[in-house]
This record gives sequence, C-alpha cells and structure tokens, in this order.
Amino acid sequence: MINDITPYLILSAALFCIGLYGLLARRSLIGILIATELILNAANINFLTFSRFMDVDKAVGQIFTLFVIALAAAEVAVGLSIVLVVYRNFNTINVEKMDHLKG
Amino acid sequence: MNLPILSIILLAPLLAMALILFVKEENSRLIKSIALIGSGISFLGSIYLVLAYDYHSAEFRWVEQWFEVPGWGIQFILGVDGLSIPLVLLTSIIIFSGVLVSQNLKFRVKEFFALLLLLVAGAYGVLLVLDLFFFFLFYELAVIPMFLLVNIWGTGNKTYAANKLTLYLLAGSGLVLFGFFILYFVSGLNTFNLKDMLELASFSPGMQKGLFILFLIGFGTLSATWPFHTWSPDGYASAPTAASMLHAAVLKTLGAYGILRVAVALFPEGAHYWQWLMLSFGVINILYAALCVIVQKDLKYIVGYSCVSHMGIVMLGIGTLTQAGLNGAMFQMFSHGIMTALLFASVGYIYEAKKTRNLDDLKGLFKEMPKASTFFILAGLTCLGLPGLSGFVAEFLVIYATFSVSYVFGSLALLGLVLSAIYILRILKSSFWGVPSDKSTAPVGVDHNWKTALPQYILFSFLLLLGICPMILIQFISQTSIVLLRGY
Amino acid sequence: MSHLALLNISVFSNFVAFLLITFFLKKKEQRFLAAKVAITLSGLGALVSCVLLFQRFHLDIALTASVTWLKWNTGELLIGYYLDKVSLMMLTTVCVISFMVQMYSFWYMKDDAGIRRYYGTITFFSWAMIFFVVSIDLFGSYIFWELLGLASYLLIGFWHEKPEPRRAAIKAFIMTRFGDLGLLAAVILLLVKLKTVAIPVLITAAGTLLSPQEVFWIVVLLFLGVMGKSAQFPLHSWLPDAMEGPTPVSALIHSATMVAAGVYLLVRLFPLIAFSESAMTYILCIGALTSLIAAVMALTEKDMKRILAYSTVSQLGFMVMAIGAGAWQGGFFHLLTHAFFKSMLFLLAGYFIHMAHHSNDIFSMAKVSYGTKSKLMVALLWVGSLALCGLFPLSGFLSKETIFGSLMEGHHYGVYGVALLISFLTAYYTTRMAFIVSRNGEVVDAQENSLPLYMKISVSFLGLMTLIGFWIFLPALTEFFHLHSEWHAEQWVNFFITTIGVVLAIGVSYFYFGRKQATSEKGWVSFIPGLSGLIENKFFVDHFWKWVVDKGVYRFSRMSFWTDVHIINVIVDQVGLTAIRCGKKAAALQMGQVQQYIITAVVVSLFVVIYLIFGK
Amino acid sequence: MWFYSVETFLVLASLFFFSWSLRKEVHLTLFHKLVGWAGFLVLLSALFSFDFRGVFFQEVYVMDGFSQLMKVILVLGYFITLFLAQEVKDVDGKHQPEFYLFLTTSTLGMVVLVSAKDLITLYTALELASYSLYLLIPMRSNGKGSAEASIKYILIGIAASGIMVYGFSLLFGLTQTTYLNEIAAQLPLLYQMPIFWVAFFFSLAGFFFKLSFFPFHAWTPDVYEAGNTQVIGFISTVSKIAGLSVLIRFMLLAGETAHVLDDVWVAIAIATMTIGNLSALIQKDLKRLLAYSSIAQAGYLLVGVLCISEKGISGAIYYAAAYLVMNLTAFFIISQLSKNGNNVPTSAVKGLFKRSPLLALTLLISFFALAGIPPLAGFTGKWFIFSAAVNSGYNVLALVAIFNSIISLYYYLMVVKDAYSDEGIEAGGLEPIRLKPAYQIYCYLSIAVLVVTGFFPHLFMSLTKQSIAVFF
Repeated sequence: MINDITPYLILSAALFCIGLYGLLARRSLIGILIATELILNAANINFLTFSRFMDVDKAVGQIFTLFVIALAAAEVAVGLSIVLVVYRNFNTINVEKMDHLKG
Repeated sequence: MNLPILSIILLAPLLAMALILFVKEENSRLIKSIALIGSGISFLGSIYLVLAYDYHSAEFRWVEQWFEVPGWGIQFILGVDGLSIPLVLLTSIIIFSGVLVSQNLKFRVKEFFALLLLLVAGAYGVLLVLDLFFFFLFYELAVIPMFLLVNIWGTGNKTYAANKLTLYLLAGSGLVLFGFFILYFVSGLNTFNLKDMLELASFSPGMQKGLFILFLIGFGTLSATWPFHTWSPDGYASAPTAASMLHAAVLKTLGAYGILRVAVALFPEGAHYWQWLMLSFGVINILYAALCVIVQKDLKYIVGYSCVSHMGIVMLGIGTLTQAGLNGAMFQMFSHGIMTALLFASVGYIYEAKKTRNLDDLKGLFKEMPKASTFFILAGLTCLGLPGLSGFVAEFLVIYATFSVSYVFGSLALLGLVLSAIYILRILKSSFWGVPSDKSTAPVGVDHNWKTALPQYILFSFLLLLGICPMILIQFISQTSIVLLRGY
Repeated sequence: MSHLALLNISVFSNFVAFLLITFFLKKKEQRFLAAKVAITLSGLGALVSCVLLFQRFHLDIALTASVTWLKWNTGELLIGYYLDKVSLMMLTTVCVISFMVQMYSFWYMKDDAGIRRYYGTITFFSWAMIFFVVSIDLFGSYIFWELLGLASYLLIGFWHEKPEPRRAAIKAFIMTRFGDLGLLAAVILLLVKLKTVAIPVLITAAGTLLSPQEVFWIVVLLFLGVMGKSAQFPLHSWLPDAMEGPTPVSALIHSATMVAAGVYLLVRLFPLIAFSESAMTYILCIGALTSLIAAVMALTEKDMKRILAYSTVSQLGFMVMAIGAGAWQGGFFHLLTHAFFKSMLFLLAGYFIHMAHHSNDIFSMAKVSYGTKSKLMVALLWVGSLALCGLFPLSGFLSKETIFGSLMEGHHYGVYGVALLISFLTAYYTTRMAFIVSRNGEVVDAQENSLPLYMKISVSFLGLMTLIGFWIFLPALTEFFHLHSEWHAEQWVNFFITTIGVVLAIGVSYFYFGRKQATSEKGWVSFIPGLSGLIENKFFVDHFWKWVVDKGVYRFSRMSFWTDVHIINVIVDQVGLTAIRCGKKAAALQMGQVQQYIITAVVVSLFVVIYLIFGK
Repeated sequence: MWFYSVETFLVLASLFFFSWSLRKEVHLTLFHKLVGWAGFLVLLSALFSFDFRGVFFQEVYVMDGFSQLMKVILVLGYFITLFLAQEVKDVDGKHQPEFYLFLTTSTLGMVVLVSAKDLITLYTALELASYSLYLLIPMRSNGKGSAEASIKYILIGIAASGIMVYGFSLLFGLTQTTYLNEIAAQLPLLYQMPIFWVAFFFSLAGFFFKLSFFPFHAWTPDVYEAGNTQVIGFISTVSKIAGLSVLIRFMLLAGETAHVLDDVWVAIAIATMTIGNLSALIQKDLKRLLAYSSIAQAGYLLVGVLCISEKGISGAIYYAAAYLVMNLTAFFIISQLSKNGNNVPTSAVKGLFKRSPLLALTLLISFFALAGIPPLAGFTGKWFIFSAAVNSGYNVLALVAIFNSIISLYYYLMVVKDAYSDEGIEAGGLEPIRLKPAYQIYCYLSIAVLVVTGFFPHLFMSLTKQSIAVFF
C-alpha cells in the first residue's frame, strides 16, 4: 500500500478539490486564503510523490516543493495585508459585499 | 531630369498639413495660403502628368520605389497609367477648388485645412501607389478625416451621420482588407505588389468568382452601390461644403477605381460570372436614387442622392466589360466628380447666403442671385445629361455599351435620363425661377464677385471643355481599358 | 468663297451673336444694342444661306465635311455637315424665318426687361436648329435635338415670374425628353449594329445590312422621338400649353423650326424607313390620328394662339401621314410652305394680341374697330388663313395638291378620304378665326396704330412668300417634288375634289361667323352631343399623362424613398444597435462578485479540458 | 558580462528605491528626478545587453535573441511608466519610494520570466512579478475602490497561480523533468494520455490570468477602473507582454506539435476579442473602456501567436511593442486629465482641443493607433497579424478579427470626437492644461514613433525577424 503511487495522487487530487471548493464557497477572505494554501500543498504532495516514486533526480521535486512553500508564505503575507486594507475600508471581510465595481 | 513627380504630388499636401499644424490659429490667412500652395503644387504636378503622358503605351509610367519591408512582400512603389492620371487631375482640381471655396471659413481654420489636406493626401496615395498594403493604408486614410470634418464643422444630426459614414465605409474596407490577404496567399507570388500581380498572377476560376464578389461589395460600399448607399446622403447633408465636395467627387471615384484596378484587372472569369450583378446594381442605383431625389426637400440630400444615381452609371459602365463601357465609366468618374463638386459648391454658397437648404422656403433664387444660380443650373444641366456638357458623353457611352450587352438593362438605364430631367427641373421650378419670397433673409448684393466664383468657374470650364471635345480624356483611358480587358 | 465657308457663316452667325450677347454685351443699357447685333447677324446668316441655295441647288452631289468627335474600338461618332438638296432647302427656310422672327420680336419685346436674355436664347436656338438641319451624323442631330429641347424650355418659361409658364416649360421639356429617349435608343441600336450612324451611310447601305425586324424597331423608336418633338398623338399636349411663352417664340419654335425637326428627320431618313412596311403604316395611323384630334380640338377654341397651336399639330400630323403613305416629297414640300404661312399667322396673332391689350381671346379682338386694326395685318391674316386651308393660288394649295396627288397615284383612297376630312376641318376653323378676328368692332381706343416699318417688312415678306414665293421657284422645284407641269385628267379631278371641300367649309364657317348678325361661338359643334365635352378636356390626354406621372413616377419615388428610410436605414441602424445591445449584455456579465469570476474561469477550463480529452 | 545585464541594474535600482523607503521624510522633488534617471539607466543596460547570449545556471536561465528583445520592450515600458509617473498625485508622500520599489521588483520578475527555461524559475519569477503588482493596487488613496480592486486582483491571481502550480506538478509527474525544452520534446507521445490535457491547460491558467484571456479576464475591468493610472498603464502593457513572451517561447519550443490545440486557441482568441470589444461599446468611465480595449488587444495578440509561423510571431511582437506605446500614452493622457488622480468619465475629454492642443493631438494619435487606423503603428501591426493568420489558413479567425476591429472603432472614435468637439460647454468652462516640458517631449516622441513605425515598419521588423529566426 505504502509503495504504491496511486493513494498519494488520490490524496493530492482530493486536497486540490477541497481547496478549490473552499476558494469558491467560503464567504470570509481568511477562509479563501486558507483554501489557496490547501491547493498549493496539494501541489507539494504531488511533487514529493513523483520525486519519490519516479526515477527522477530526487532533488528537483523537493527543491520545487521548497520554492512552493516559500512562495506560499509570501503569498499569505501579501494576502493578509490586503485583507487588512479591505477590512479597514469595508469593515467586513465578507467577499460578497465587495461588488461596487461592476458593469 | 526625372524628378520624382509622383512623390511630389503625394507629399505636397502632407507637407502643407504638417506646416499648418505649426502655424498659430490666429493668422488664418497664412493657413489658407499654405493650403492653397500645397494643393496648387499637386495641381501643377498633375497637369505635368497629363501633358507628359504618351497615351499609346498602357504600362505604368514614372515608377518609383522608396523602400520595402523584407519577408512581408510590402514595398512603397508609386506608378501611374492612363486610368489613374485623369483621376489624379480630378483630385487636384477638386482640392484646389475646395480650398478656394472654404476661403471665408472662420471657425477653427487650422484643423479644417489640416484634415482636408490629409484627406486629399489619402486620395492621392490610393491613386498613385501600386502596393496593396499602402493602397489600403491610403484608402482608409482618405476616410478617417471625414469623421472629424463632419463632427466639428457639420450641420444637422452630424454625430449620427459621421458615425454612420465612417463605420459603414470602414466595414466595407474591412472586406477589402480580407480580400487583399486572400489575394496575397492565393497568388503564390508572396508579394503585395499590384504591378507584379497584374503581370504574373493567375487565379483559379472558383477563387476568382469569390474574390471578385468580395472586392465588388468592399469597394462598392465606398462607391455607394445600391444596398450599401445609405451612408452617402446623410453623410453629405451634414458635411461641410469642401469636405462633401472632396468626398463625393474623389472618394466615390476611388471606390470605382478600386473595382477597376483590383477586381476587373485580376479576375476575368469572376467579372463575367458576376456581370449580371454589376449590371443590376448599376441600373437599380440609377433608377432607385433618381426616384428618391424626386421626394427630397433638402438641397444637400438632393445632391447626395443624385451623386448615388450617377455612380450607378459608373457601375453600369464597368459591368458591361466592353471597351466603350469602361471608357464611359472612367469618363463618368471624371465628369461626375467635377459636376458634384460644382453642385455642392453652389449649394454651399446658397446655404451661406440664405442660411437654409429647404426647397420650400427658397424662392426666386435666379432673380436674387443670378450668377450663383446659373452655376447651379449649369451643373444641374450636366447632371441632366445635356449634350455639350460632359455628363452626356459618359451617359451615352455607358448606355451604348449596355445596349450592346443586353437590351433590357439598356432601356432601364435610358429611363434614368428622364428621371434625372424630372428632378432637376422640379428643383429649378420650385426654387430658382419665380419671384423671390418676401422673407428673403439674404442681404442685397449677395451674389458672386469673381473671387468667390473662381472655383465654380474652374469646375464649369472643365465640364464644358470635356463636353465639347471628349477625345482629350478618352484617349487617355482607351489604351488602359484595352489592357484591363485583355483577359476577356 | 467656297460653299463650305458660306455654310460655316450661315451656321455660326447665330452662335457668334449668342456669344456676343452672353459674354460681352452684359450691361443693362446695352440690351437694345444686343438685339440689333442679333438681328444683323441672323440677317447675314439668312442672306448667305440664300446665296448658298442659288449656287448649290442645281448640283446633285452633297457637301460633306466632318471631324471625328468620339472614337472607340467598336464605333465612331462624327460632327460635321452633310448638305444635300433636302437639307439645303430646310436650311434656307429656317435661316430666313428665324431672321424675320428676330426682327419682328424687336418690336414685340421692346418694353420687356429681359430682352437681352430673350435674344441670347433665341440666337442659341437658331444656331442649334440650323446645325441640326445640316448635321452629318444622326448622333450629331441627337445632340442638337436635345439643345433644341433646352432652348424651347428656356423660351417657354421666359416669363418665369408667373407659375403657368414655369409649369408649361417643365411639361414641354419632360415630354420631349421622354420622346428623345426613343431617338437615343434608335441611334444606339444603329451604332451597335452598323458601327456608325453617318446619314449618308444610313440612307444608302443601312436597309440592306439590317434585318426587316431590326429596321421596324429602329424606325418605331425613331418615330417615338419624332412624336415627342413634333407633338404627335400621345405626346402632343405640351404644344398648346407652350403658348405661355412670348408669341414670336411660338412663331419660330412652335410653327416653323423645332416642331418641324421631327418631320424633317423622317424625310431625311425616308430611304431607311421605306424598308419596313409595317413601320410606314404605323407612322401613317399616328399621323392621321394626331391630325384628326388636333383639328377637332381647334373647332371651338377661343384663344387665337391655341387655335394656331392645334392647327400646327394637325398640319404636322398631316405631313407625317403623307410620309407614312410614301408621299415624302409632298410632306416635305408642305413642311416648307407651312413653315412660312404658319409663322406669319403667329406673328399676326402677336400683333392682334398686342393690339387687344394682351388678351388672346378672338372675340375680344373682334370688338376692336378698323380704326385701330391695321388693314395690312387683316389682309395678311386672310392670306395666311387661306393658304392654311389650301386655296388655289397660295403656296398651301401647291403642297397640299402634291400630297393629294401622290395619295391618288398610290391608290391610298382611305388615306385620301381622311385627308379630305382634315382639310375640310382645317378650312372651317381657320376661316372661323379669320372671320371673327377681322370683324369691324365698335371699340376705338386712342392707341395709334403706327407700326414700325421693319415689323411690317418682316410680316409682309412672309406673306409674299406664301403668295408668290413658291410660284417663282416652281419650275426649279417641279422635278425635285415630282410636280406635274401639265395637268392630266386625275390632276383636274383631284383639284376639283379638294377645292370643293375647302370652299364648302368656308361657306359653312361664313354662315356661322362671317355674316354681320352671326353670334354663335361654337358653330355646328354644339349640335353634336358630347363632342364639345370631349374637346373641353382635350380627349383626356392630359388626364392620362397626369395619372402616369402621379401614379407612376411620384408613387414609385415615394415608395423607393420609403424603402430607403424604413428598410435599408433601419437594417443599418439595427446592426449598430445590436452591437450596442450585446455590449450591454457582455458588460452585465461583470457582476462584481470575485468568486463568480473564478467560478466561470474554472468551469470554462473544465469544459476545455473535457473537450481536449474526448475531442482529440 | 553579468555586471552590465538588465537583471543586475534592476536589482540595484530596487535596492536604491528600498534605501529611499527607509528614510523618515522623503524630499519628493529631488527623489522624482532620480527616479527618471534610474529608469533611464536600466533602459541603457537593457539596450547594452541586447546582444548578450548564453545559458546559465544549468540551462535554467537562457539569454537568446528573443529574450533580449523582449527584455528591451519590457524595460522600455518600465522606463516610460517611471518617466510619466514623476508626480503621482494619488499616492501619499511617504509611500512613494515603495511605489517605485515594487514597480522595479515587478519588472525584475518579468525580465527573469522571459529568460526562464525551467518550471521552477518560471513559477518564482511569475510570483515575484505578481506579488509586487498586488501590493501596488491598494497604495492608491481612494478608499473603497482600490481596496476592492486589490482584493479581487489578488484572489484571482492566487487562484490562477495555485491551479498553475498544480498543473506544473502533474506536468512534472508526466515528463519527469522541469526543463521546458524537454517537456516540449516529449509532447507528441503525451497527447494520448488524457491527464496530460488537465496538466497542460491548468499550467496555462497562470499566463491566461496575466494576459487576461477569455476565462481569466474578469478581473481586468474592475482592477483597471480602481487602480492608480500609472500602475494600470504598467499592468496593461508590461505584465501582459511578459505573459505573451512566455506563451511565445512555449509555442516556439513546441513548434508544429502545438497546432493540435488550434481550435482551442481560436475559440479563446475570438471570445477574448469579442467580449472585450462589445463590452467596451457602452463604457462611460475612460479607464474601464481602456480595460476592455486592452482585453480585445490581447485577443489580437493571440491571433498572431497562434499561427506559430515566423510571420505570425514577429507580427505579434511588433504589435506588442506598438500596443505598449499606444496604451501607455492613452493612460498618460488619462492621468493628465484627472485632477487629483480620481477617475475620468469619457465626457471629461470634451473640449480637450481647447485646453491643450498637443494633448488632444496625442489622444487622437494614440486612440486612432489603438483602433488600427493607418498610417499608425496599430494598423501596420494588425496588418501583419491578420495577413499571417490568413497565410496559416485561419481565414474565419482573420475575418472575425477584422470585424472586431471595426466594432472597436466606434468607442475609440467617440472619445476622439468628444476631444475635438465643444458643444454643451459654456465658454469659460475649460481651464487650459499646462504640460511639463518633459511631458511635451514625450507627447511629440510618442506621436513621431507611432507614425514613423506605422509608415516605415521595416526598421523594427528586421530586428524581430532575427530574434526568432533561430527557432524556424
């Protein structure tokens, strides 16, 4: 079971779908940021699985995961600062309220 | 000394325009004189062309090539032959008299003359250039200034008219653009050079039929063929005099010139296949527009519709695909251009004097301003096809050619002559003869002095000259029409 | 001086006058000088044409001089002269009459402000007519045919202040223009078939080259042009209305020159027309019909100029009928004689109207006494009227006799009977007019009747021509017009029948109008039921044309403008508006919800991926 | 060689701006002069490094003709933005240095993106560029509008990059390599596997977002409307061209095998153009109108790229360069029109010819160029792209593109009409706009560039042809 690749792929695909669902369904901005984190981690799992099971240079998968983790951190930092700006202006983080720009 | 005469004709208006942009708005006299000099230079250039062209050979003369874009088959190459020289002369006559007519313009003189010169530079470009890329570049360049001219100096619901005019013509030119690309791809010569295509290219019959109809509709919109003509009356009614003079006289002819130069020259089978369509377009144009004129109440609409009707004669002439027909069509292009310019100039003059163009409240103009109305009457008589004036020669040649092709179309075209007589005489009856209405707003002494009448004298002298001895123009064209028809 | 130079002078003298008047003598006070210049130059033209006549009449070869006007690969058009016997005689008649009329109109138009414009147009007209007469090419004649139409339009509408002349002018132009289409079509068909329309070629070779079918159609189309210009049956209603113009204009245009142009063209192209029998009969019927209808309409007319107009239409119909029956020499001879006495009658009408304070009504003329009426004018009136009836010594008799003679020889007895009826009616209404106008009324007004000498000369010269002019030239004309120098039995029979008819008509009209106590106005017409009603509304021809124009032209133009505005424009605008409507919808997609954007993005990506998986 | 390269100069510039941002109070006028010169120095380095060639860091980072040319175009855009953003009115004083810092880092990211040949560098460069842009939007001090725009921008950005990374991971799994050229080499045998399409299309999501193609275009109007004018100018041109260059690089690498995706590309191109043009017809706000017009322009660029022929791609590069100049000039005009940085309705353009004839002429030239009217560069670019499309057989696509550009004429011409007509404005209503001498020079330069490259395209075309010659 452990040496087979498919469960890992299924896990990462499931994680990806949950993240996507969270991104589209959650009302609060924080929830959406968390969901994006899930998507990125799903990608990480994929990278690690492939580097583990495929006859590929092990380092490449792991390096890619490290980059993704680092950039995810930066992403959250930027995301949260913008959520702060939004909260100060709209004093709500309900994403449906922010629809003044349309048409 | 072979000085590059064609580039001088093309660059004179452009340089004049550039110069005008740097002149301050206040000294309008300087602006007007620059415009006059610019158009004057190209006028002299075109006269030189006319005198120096030996009409026995039909291939392109004074060919100049400036630069080329490698790999894309584009090159800036200028050249003229029997077909384009008369039209270059026509353009310079019209711009010269157009500039003269708008000498007393007060409102935003700088932009007006800049746009007018840009428009005429576009027209020159189309006539002189032999490369499809630059042909299209100047073809659209000749349409765009009209948008601003109508919007800023126009009258009536000018925004609607300007939008309709520009978008309609550019939609037509969109078809032409698509046609050029297909032409480039199908001709296999990997070049946009029209000169090489005319000599070397050969197309399959099916492709010829498709491309011919594409160019016919594309160029037809500009030369106001029947279903695509509605932009021209509205556009000209709202446009200022000089702009509508230039547009009606020169740009409409560019449409017909495009059909001749590109469609008829390259696609013989296509032309034969669609001949019936061209003939019916021509006849419908003549009759339909002439009928529309009869119920018009606004002078400029009348001239606009009569212009559409006369372009029908050109289309009919081209449709016959005989030498007489093509001669007649090219002759009509020239004479129609000058006649419409004269009509618009006189209507413009009457409008400035009487501040109204409605037939009902224009009464007894002949009594009030005899000289101005004589010019309108003389132009009306040309439009009527009176022998001794150039309109008749073109109509005769075209109707003769149509009769030699099919009696039905010929007799229908004949009816057009009566209709044009009816609407012209109705205008003369209702607003020129008779006693001036008491509420005549015009101050006394409004009639032309020789300075304001100079453009009209120039225009009418050409009409009369060509009416009396048409061989001057026909010899130019007959050689080229033989070459154009070599594939038939 | 070579004959060609003489011909150039006679043709272009009027044109020079026209140029001088329009471009050089522009100032107000020069208007009488302009008139004098016009008269002297047209006099010179008339003199030169007479000299030309004497020098060339006996020659048989024709003078031709032409230049290529327009040439292309399948055709050629010439402009130039072709002077044979027929055109020579016509040239002289036109030149002389136009000179006389211009001289007369100096008196008639003296106090009119637009005299300069009048003389400019009338000289232009004379030039166009003269050049038409001698032009070598049918195309050249078409060009001057149209210029005649324009000049007549300008002259009919001369007093354009009043609305009636404007309407009459436009009616005249449109009707003749409609007719000209026929001529243009004929010219084009000939050009298509024969590559040239030079008259010498048409007369000699055309018949053989064309099939009878084609000749028939070409002649019918040609005749449509003639019907327009020479006011034949359906297109004749413009001529009576054309009387709105000044009387000397009617004297020149609507009696001698323009209306005669159509008949002259038929005479000119008779060798071509003779090739198709059916066309000849067609021409015959139209001519007879026109003649009859016009004669009937003139019976009860009160306006003197309209009587003369109807009589012109009737006489033209008579000539066309004669040509239709093959007697083209008689028709042409009648054309020449008719030109002289009819223009004289019109000039006299001008005098009587002028004398009766500008009222055209013959009964008001009747009231004026001999004190004011000049005896000479009344005498000339009688000379002209009797010539019109065709009584013995006058020129009218000579030409009518030739026509009746050739009809008799050609055994066209039916046509002979109709001709007799027409000449009876003509004699009746002409003498009716003469009797009424020449009554010695009791009104004497102070206006002295000292007519200037040149006016008297011009009118009496025409009178002389009708009285003895043609007798002098008779020996020269006999062989051309196949007149019989000595008369045999049929000629005497023919003479008696026609003269009895005319005398009978004169007697009837004397009974109704000539006697002192005669008071009736309509004569025997009032006895025939319905006829006067029919005459009142001119045989419904005008109503027909009104219906055609209103129902045809105006309805179609309203319809086409309606389609233009409501169908084509609407479609064009809708195309624009649909673009804008789609724009509104496309912009509405942006609801502002961020998650909505992402959902659409993800869903579309899924669709694409699914398409790629299963599509490829 | 590395010292003079664009990348180093950009890093130096960002360090320079970063040092300025640490200061307590910022002496603005002096600072703004330095900004101009910094931009100019970076441009010089780009021009200087135009003919650098080489592969670095184990073939991860390549400098070939194509990348150096695109770097020049990107840095040109960066320089113009800095040059025109000398007095940014709607960003308060103390944030000014950060404003330019993030602009520089974003350009650095894009420059690296252009040379990247490996998924990791691609991803990091893309994120660097995007995050600096996410931070620039909220800097504008107009409250609700910029906040909402920034959150929208970042949410869609993050979503797109998340999907992209997932795509990359699948791609990595399928091809066991992260080098683009090796992936491209294995493409033919990957087509049979359905999972490949999921991987491929997901990994394109990030670039669709950058280029604002059809599925990922929805953020553009809102962000353009609320963002600061200079930044939006930068985003609409430089970041779009960066995305385009990655797409071009991938097309060049894939070569003929990429034609299998043709009908998808055609559908996306038509959708992008039509939606962009149609929605722009009824826009009332000038920046929102330009947003939709930039979506439509992206559609035209895609038409050029999807032909995957030498003509098509060199035409697309030519049109991208022309588009950069046109759009930056248009946004410059909007920034001059708006009083204190707030938005400009289309009616505000009325009577511009009276307020400043030069600005009106620049507006006319730039909007006519955007509409594709001869003799300007826009028209010549469209000519190249459409003729390439017809050459590669996409006749229907070319016809749709031609009629789209005719539809687009309407809203461009209406703006120009308002600029040149003065009905409905009472006499005194127009106060003249005074342009700084530097801006006047810019106006003359942009007009000259658009007209000259329009009429004489061969000057620039020979450059583009060499740069992509190596791939055909």
